[in-house]
Amino acid sequence: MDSLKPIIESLLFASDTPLTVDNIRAVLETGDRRSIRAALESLARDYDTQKRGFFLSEVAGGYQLRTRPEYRQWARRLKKTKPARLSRAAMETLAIVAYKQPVLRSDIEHLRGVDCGGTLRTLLERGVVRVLGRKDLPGRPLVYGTSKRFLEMFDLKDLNNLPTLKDLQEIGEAWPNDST
Amino acid sequence: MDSLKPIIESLLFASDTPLTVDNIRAVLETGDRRSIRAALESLARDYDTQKRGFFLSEVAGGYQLRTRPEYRQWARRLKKTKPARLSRAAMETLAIVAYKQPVLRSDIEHLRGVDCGGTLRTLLERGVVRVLGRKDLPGRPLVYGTSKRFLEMFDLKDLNNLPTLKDLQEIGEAWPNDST
Amino acid sequence: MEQEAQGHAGYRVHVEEVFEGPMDLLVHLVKKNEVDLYDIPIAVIASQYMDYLKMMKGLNIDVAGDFLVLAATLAHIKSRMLLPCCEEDQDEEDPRMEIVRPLEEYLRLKYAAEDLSLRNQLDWDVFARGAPEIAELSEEPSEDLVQVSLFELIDAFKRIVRRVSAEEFFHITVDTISVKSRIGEIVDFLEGRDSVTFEALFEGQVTKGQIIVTFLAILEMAKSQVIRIMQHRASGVIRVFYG
Repeated sequence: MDSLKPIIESLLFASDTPLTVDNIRAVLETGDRRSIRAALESLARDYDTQKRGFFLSEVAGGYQLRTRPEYRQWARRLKKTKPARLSRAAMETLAIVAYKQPVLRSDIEHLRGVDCGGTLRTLLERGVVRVLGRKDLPGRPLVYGTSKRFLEMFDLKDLNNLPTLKDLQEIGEAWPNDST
Repeated sequence: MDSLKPIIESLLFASDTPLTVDNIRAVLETGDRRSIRAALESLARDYDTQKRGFFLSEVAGGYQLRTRPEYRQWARRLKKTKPARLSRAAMETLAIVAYKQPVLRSDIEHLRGVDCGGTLRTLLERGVVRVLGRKDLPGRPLVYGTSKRFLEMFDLKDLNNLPTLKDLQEIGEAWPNDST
Repeated sequence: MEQEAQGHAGYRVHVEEVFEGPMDLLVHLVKKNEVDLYDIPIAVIASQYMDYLKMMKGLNIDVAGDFLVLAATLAHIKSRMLLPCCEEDQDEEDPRMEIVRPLEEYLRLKYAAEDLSLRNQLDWDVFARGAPEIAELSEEPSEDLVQVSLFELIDAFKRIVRRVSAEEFFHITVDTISVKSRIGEIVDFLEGRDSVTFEALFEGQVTKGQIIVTFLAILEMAKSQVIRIMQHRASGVIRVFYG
């Protein structure tokens, strides 16, 4: 296990996508799931207690090293990231796709009360939404769902990890921000 | 300096290229050269004494995190087990086969305007394209189509689920010289 | 925004910048009036909604048809509320439910969208490693796995369409793709057999559409000489030969 840790760390470090326990097992050939998991947990603890610049994120069914959110301003400056965040309209459309998938464009538009062609296209281009197939209805409309990229982008372990939709009575007075 | 270390580590982690002390200074805006250098030295020591999977390498006048040479073999194997990506040329050829099948190599080359022998061979080897038969033309040219593997790759139930130009138009894609 | 619009004659604002849509405006009104979502004073809200529409028109904001549809719905609910028909022991539900239910659903998803945007977003709040030392590490990529998204495929296709005239593509419709799909299935069926009877290709094809598609697929395959169709002189059996 002592030798496993740096090896697994080097794999996480070298990978540009999240690694599953099975990915790691395939590379190591030996190594049971349990000790891989233990090594991962131990690494995650190290990063936290030693206050490293990155942490181990459990995302999209796997594990990935990511810079700590508290250093976002520095990392952003380094990467010269433009605020390519999704617009509020795109976020709403994405939330509907995430929670209601498999979903038709017409369902989304019915819910939002506005045309969603533009925002859907943006989401498809960004790779967070994908075409799942077609529905057996007149016109054979496309059915949409979220992609793995969606999980990666929003730091979600899997779709079950989406917070449950809130009960409005519980929220009471707290209104979501509107555009005014 | 204590807070400088993780910040600099996060920058080194997020950067694709070696960072010079001046690069780091530019991002941090404050921070004198000496304390940046001290933090870098301290990080380098940490990686060595804690036997991390990576180390701080001084390259091309800058600093870069790299996989430790003794673990490179694992990282290399990881790359091998990872799915390869299709080149742009291969994607275009595949798109033509998908949408125009059954199709001849000469048709594909007519559309792409370049020789497609190489990309077609790659696609055949990867099993996403297959030979459907031969056409009774001089030279009995091969007729190509997509395979089951193609459907699996794109998570499609069947070819009917492949989005058409019309679908894309509906979500607001601007098509040049549209006639569909 | 009001002063701005008045300051510039002919200044046009898209309504999206003000309210994303009619539901957004409705949420804003319910919130502004601090009323209970389940007991909306429909007359007040409807009249304020109309005031907003008027104001937006006055400011030269393009008011989309969606806004007018909701205005009509509100007016309709208002009129139904005025009818004295449904007093006590009503079997009929509160007419306001027509608007409350979608509003509720919309709000729940709005909250969800907010929650999502508060998460640590990749390439904004957190950053992963790119493909480090790639030249050094990638010797030969794995042969059997390929990872691409459907959208990348479509993008590739789009690039070609941009270069080539559209006439080349006009026949790509759902129908022809069904035929293509069926061709693939027929090839699957024919693989490993020299020939099958014509009828065998229609087995399991029950609907009229399926039969037509199968027939078109056979014609297309014969045309491109993937198959040959022969009839036995004596028995009259039609056989399809592969390759």
